[in-house]
Amino acid sequence: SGGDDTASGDACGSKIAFFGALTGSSAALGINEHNGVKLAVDKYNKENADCKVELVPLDSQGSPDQAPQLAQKAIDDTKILGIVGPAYSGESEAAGPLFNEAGLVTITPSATRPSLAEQGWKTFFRAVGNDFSQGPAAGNYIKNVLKADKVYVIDDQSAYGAGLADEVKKLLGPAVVGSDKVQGEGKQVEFSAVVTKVKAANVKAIFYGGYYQEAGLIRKQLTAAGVNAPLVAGDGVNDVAYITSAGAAAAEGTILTCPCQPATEARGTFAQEYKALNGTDPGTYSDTAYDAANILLAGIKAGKATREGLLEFVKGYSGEGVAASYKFVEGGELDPAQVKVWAFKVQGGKVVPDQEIPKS
Amino acid sequence: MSDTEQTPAVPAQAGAPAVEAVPTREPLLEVDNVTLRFGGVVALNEVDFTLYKGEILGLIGPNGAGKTTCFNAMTGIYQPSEGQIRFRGQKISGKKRHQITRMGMARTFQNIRLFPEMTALENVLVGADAHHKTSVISALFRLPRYWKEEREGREKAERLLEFVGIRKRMHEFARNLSYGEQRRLEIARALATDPVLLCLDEPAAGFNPAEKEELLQLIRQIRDTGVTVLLIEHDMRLVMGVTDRIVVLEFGKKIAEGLPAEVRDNPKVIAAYLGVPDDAA
Amino acid sequence: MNFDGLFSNFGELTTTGLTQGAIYALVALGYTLVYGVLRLINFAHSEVFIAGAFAALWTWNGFGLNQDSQVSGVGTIIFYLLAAMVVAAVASAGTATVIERVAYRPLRKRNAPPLAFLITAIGASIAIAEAFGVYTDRRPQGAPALVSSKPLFEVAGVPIDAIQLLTIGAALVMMIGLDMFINRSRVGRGIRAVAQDANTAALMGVNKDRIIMMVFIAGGAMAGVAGLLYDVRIQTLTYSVGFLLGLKAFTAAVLGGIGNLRGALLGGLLLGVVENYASGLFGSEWKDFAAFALLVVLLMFRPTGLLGESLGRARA
Amino acid sequence: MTTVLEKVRSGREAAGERWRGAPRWVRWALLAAVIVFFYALPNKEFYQYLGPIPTPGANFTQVMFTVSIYVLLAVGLNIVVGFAGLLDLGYFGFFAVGAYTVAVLTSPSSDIKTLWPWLLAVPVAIALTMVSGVMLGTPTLRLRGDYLALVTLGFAEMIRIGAVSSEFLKGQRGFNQIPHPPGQYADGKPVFGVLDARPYYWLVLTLIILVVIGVRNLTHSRVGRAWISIREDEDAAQLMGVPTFKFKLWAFAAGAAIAGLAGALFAGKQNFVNSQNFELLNSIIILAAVIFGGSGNIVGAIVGGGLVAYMIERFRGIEVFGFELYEFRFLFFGLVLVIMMIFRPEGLIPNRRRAAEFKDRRKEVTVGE
Amino acid sequence: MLLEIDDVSLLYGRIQALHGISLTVDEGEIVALIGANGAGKSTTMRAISGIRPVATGSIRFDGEDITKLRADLRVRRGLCQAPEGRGIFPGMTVLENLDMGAYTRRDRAGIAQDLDRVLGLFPRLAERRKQHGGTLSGGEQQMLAVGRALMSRPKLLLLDEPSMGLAPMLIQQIFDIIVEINQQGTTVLLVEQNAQQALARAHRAYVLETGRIVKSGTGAELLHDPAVKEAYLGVA
Ligand SMILES: Nc1ncnc2c1ncn2[C@@H]1O[C@H](COP(=O)(O)OP(=O)(O)OP(=O)(O)O)[C@@H](O)[C@H]1O
Ligand SMILES: Nc1ncnc2c1ncn2[C@@H]1O[C@H](COP(=O)(O)OP(=O)(O)OP(=O)(O)O)[C@@H](O)[C@H]1O
Ligand SMILES: CC(C)C[C@H](N)C(=O)O
Ligand SMILES: [Mg+2]
Ligand SMILES: [Mg+2]
Repeated sequence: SGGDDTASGDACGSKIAFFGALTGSSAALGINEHNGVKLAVDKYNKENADCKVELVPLDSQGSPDQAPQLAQKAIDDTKILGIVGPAYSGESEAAGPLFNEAGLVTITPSATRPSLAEQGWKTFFRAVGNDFSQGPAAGNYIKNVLKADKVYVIDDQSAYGAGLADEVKKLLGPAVVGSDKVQGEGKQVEFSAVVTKVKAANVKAIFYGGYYQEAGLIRKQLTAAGVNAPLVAGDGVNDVAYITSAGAAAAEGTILTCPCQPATEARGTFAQEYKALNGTDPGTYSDTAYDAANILLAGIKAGKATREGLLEFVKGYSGEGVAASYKFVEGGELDPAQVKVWAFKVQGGKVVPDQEIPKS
Repeated sequence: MSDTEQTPAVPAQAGAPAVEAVPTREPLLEVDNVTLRFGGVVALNEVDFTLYKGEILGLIGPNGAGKTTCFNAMTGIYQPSEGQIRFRGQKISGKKRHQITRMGMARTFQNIRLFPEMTALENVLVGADAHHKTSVISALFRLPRYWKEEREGREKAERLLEFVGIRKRMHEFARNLSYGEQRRLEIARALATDPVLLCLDEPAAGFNPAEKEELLQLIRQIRDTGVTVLLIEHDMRLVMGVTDRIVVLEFGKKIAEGLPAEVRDNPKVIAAYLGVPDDAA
Repeated sequence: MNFDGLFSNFGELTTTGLTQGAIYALVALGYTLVYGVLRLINFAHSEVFIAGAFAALWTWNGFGLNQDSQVSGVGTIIFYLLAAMVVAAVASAGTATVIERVAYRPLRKRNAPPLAFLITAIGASIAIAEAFGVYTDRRPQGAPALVSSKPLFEVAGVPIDAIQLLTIGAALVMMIGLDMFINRSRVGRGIRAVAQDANTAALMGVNKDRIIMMVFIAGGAMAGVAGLLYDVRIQTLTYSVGFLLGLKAFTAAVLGGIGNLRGALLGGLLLGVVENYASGLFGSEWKDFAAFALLVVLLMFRPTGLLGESLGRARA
Repeated sequence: MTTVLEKVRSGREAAGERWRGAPRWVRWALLAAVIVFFYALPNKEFYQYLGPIPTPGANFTQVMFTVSIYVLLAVGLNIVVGFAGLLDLGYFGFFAVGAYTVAVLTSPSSDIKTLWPWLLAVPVAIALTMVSGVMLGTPTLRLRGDYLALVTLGFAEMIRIGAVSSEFLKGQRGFNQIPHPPGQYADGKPVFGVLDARPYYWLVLTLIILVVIGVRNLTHSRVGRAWISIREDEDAAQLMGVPTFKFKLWAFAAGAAIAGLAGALFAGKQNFVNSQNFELLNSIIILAAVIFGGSGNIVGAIVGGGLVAYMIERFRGIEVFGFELYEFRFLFFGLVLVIMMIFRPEGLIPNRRRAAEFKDRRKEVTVGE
Repeated sequence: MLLEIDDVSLLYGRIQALHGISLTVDEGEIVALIGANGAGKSTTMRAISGIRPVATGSIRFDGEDITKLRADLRVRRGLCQAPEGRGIFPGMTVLENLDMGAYTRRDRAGIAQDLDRVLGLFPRLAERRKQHGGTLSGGEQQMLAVGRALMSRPKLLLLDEPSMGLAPMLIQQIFDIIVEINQQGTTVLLVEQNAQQALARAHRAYVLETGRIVKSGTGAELLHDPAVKEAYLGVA
């Protein structure tokens, strides 16, 4: 059958899915993205009232072991032509082979583990930079801005957290005086063993690779134990939910990075429209998710009514989004010229943009 | 009832009074200077006796004299602190309990210990399995050995249940049997392991005199099939009536050994154990 | 293996371990008591603990405290602590009693086989934990920093703070109290009698149901206090923490010799300390591994725990 | 209420009697019908007529696969807990060993890069789980009762933490691209692919039938009698010549092998194995399933395993008053366990021994209580 | 009447163990209950002390209907049993076991006095006072069970086969003790296989057969009853 490009009517009633955590311990980030996708689909359906596209939310709880089952569910539903997600690196690793085997195209707006693009999956596309850019940037910030010469690195052993922490360690070299691992996904809430070790190490900064809930609790327990060195963490912690988890006082001063620009900086009226639909300001990756969805929708609009057709469309896509200009290079990576990394800071109970970190 | 009538009638093979036969008979179990301590308590103190093939030996003594402990040492539940126990010429110590059973020693318990949720038949089958060799593999694939041994075991079990007189109850769960039936079942189960030596720990406890009489007959029959019997019992009528020889323990020490009549008239035994002669009560 | 990580932090690892162990010990007492009397691994005891921990937290919320509140003044702090302790102990004891009434007593009345108890215990545990999970949206709840973690003094170069003192002190006091209660008092003797032979105990005039209730109440109250101490120390509570903590506490009880109150304390402290040493030596992700490895190894050499069983049936 | 219960109970007992009393061919015919039913079940042409049975929130065929894996596990655990009376709270650990063995040997993410085909890895997985069963059993089977329970639980946790934290086992990241079982249709499409779950289910179902026949053979033999005697009174069993240690090890190894097989099947279907597949809760769910169904009874274990797994999945996709019931699934699961055990402490389909015992015991409550 | 049992039946599941038995025990008496294995003697004792519920009939003690009273409350009313199978608390020492006998008593001085008396009666127990009950020999446990029952100073003492497993000399002694405490004012209901001894000392006795009372009379009467002689005394 193949990609039947001509009969545009065929694509009507198709579905796209969002694959990511809507519940669970790192849901806040998934919800940011889902809301972005919702906005894209909403706008599309308003403009194409005669040929609507349905959005299927697939809640992975951010957990790799749920992912294959959920991917299977998406694959079973033949109406689903493309997927925004998987949002997290761990679930991407688990589900990627299935999507690849089924030929179902995925554009992740946020999964940043570099190796995802090196698996040879024909269906993998990434709409943001990866941790080869974020990790060194975070390391440089610690070295050059915070000027910390003794750093403790903690990670949550996840595909994302461990990978990011490794990049940071690589950059900081001997400045890393100790490291430890915790469990993510809300499995651990008591960190006294780590805290004891960090406290004894007497460091100038702490880097955490992982997601916001654990980061918050670690920060809180560090502060309670009298450790005041600042915490630096990546995009997985970059949400106000971190502040809720740590408590405002403990969270103050935390540095958060992201291989993305602040969502409020997005072009055009994105921020207003987003707020009008969802009632909240856009958060980390709301904009990239919106863009990723629009790429799929553009394909459907162009009459791609099959999975093969849409996959080909995405592969050859190039165009403007609200967060960046999109063009995918080898392995499905975003064109490196488009990648930006920003640092944010927790200030007065809010996450505020701090500065764009220059690429090294 | 007098034991002078009993004793000569008993030894089936030898045909001579037990005591005289001792040197010529084959020793089956040798308890050799066994001492067993529990912390400060000396439960067995240099106990020394021999059990010969084909006899019924009584083991008596006051409460806490160490009789049950002696059984436990023989069957591998306790290890003697000093001394040796030899069964059919081999040392017991270091042997696993099931190995001892397979060597031909079987026992019953002072407090009945059946498999309550198995039927009477199954209880006996477990005993019969002691000498079976059906492996997991042959059971899994029902190889010929499985069929052969299942049939064999079944026949043997029914025969033994018949022998102790509870064949009619064979499909009943052990725990539903009456006290007396349970004691019988214990004996059948022990016999199913094809013992050379059967050790009975107070088999008549809680029996009334009529039932004790039946038990006495049963023990004799068992002996007549060639099984040696070691019997712990406080009921003197039974002990005197059935045993060929008696060993008396007190405070873990052997204080007397001999023919029932001798033991009964031994002043030490009377002082330590019997008190006034039985019928004076 | 990071020997430096172990030796350079030896003091801190020890104090953290003891503190953690004290909480294990308090929870372990409940397991040990119930196990001793009913021969039942009361899986739901971890939820008894959780109930106390939430009760303490909500008490503070009731006083208008949240995780960002600053509390000062020794008197005020003591008041908050005591109030929460009473509420937590009552809530936990109440939860324990309800569990016994709803999940165990009906089975006892029907002479159910032991495995049935284990399954209702597991069922009750899952249901209660999930109820808390649903109620709290499965989100961690923050507690105010009531007791300061500033070092009060140093012992051999190791700083000791008020939380550590409070936790270890409370565990010791409660454990000694319970030990005296069980071994000296008449009710205590009744508890031990029911533990060993419930029918005969009834023949001696012991009211079995009342004794069982007492056991659940005593174990529950200890767990409630443990819950409060947990809040004070960790300042964060999630519905699901009971499971692992309960498992560790039960492990502690078994390490010490189940049914043995002093064993529970010893086992708890030992477990806490070993865990923390392992975290220094191998990394904290191996902490729980070390805890269970300790259990397996120890039971191989001492099949009835460090101090042996006591409340329960001696295996004669 | 009690009268209704009594009626249900006596009805069920009557059914049991009738089953035992029925002529052989009737029993065989019924059994065959049941088996055919279960082979037909995952076909949409069939299950769409089954009313509320298909799960609304998940692909029914996928659910049936999960259910079948649980049934297999329950059958295996039943040997250990139900027959030999060894309380094993860490049974899922063996499932993990099976799944990981397959993963390590076949997955491209594995460090050793052997990239074996699935089928070749299966016997190795089973052998390795048996070995790990023996390794766990050798030091611990000397422990009795609840100590054993805790040690097995601890051991399963150690396996899990090892999986989470060791580099070699890839932790939460796991192994992906585990190959499917072999086989092709005439047109070259693989039989076991991602698009159709039925072949996996049929495979497991067939294996369940074989395993059940094997387990039945074992329990009706010297081996099974040894297991039960150990359960009833271990000391007495030893003194009756039962090498208890050896048979306990066999029980452990047999149970482990079945779990290993289940793990290997799971890995082949799921293509992905990570440390989260082996949460402790799973061990507990399986144990609950066995006891809930009726420990010591193969049919009971099958029914228990099936119902428990199905029950949990059934909650998916149902909304009541705007609440997604799936969110409450474990809450309900817990409550159901409590309630069921109170009303049927001996399990849904108890074994003959337990049933008889319980019938007797039920009325013997103590005075005044 | 201290104890009055009226038409009591009792079931073990499907098995009916007692079929409407009636018996009485007067203040100050020794009453013996004899019968074959499985006749229902122990079952009767269990019904009286309340560890098994009766199906029909009533039990009155000291003027009060106790049919539905909890077992432990019966002990408080002055009814104590040394159970069949001894029921020793295995993990408690001999002394603690004896203390349990006095669980419902509060008079410290009296308890201490009774303890001395029991240890005097059974010197073997005095020797083993710190040993755990579970490690005693069968006979020693039996002494402990009887001693423990004595510690509660009951109005009515129920003894289920107190001589089981005892050495001949001690059997003698046990019966002497029973007579002695009876003379000091304790009423005794006694189950025995050792019917000869029991009947010789009992004021009155009942014969139980398959859950029914088939005979009753004074001890001496039954001792010389030919049928009883044949069935239970083993004298042809
Ligand atoms: N585990 C133990 N620890 C301490 N003492 C023990 C232990 N087992 C037995 N004893 C003591 O050893 C002695 C011998 O006990 P044993 O059971 O062998 O006596 P017995 O001769 O069988 O007496 P009975 O006729 O009363 O059954 C007793 O005094 C008992 O208290
Ligand atoms: N727990 C029980 N379950 C089922 N049946 C029982 C139980 N206990 C006793 N029985 C049955 O009840 C009947 C009476 O038993 P009981 O123990 O009262 O007899 P007994 O007169 O004390 O005999 P013994 O002299 O053996 O002690 C017997 O048939 C026995 O099989
Ligand atoms: C949503 C994001 C924080 C996800 C994260 N970058 C990951 O790779 O898993
Ligand atoms: Mg003895
Ligand atoms: Mg009796």
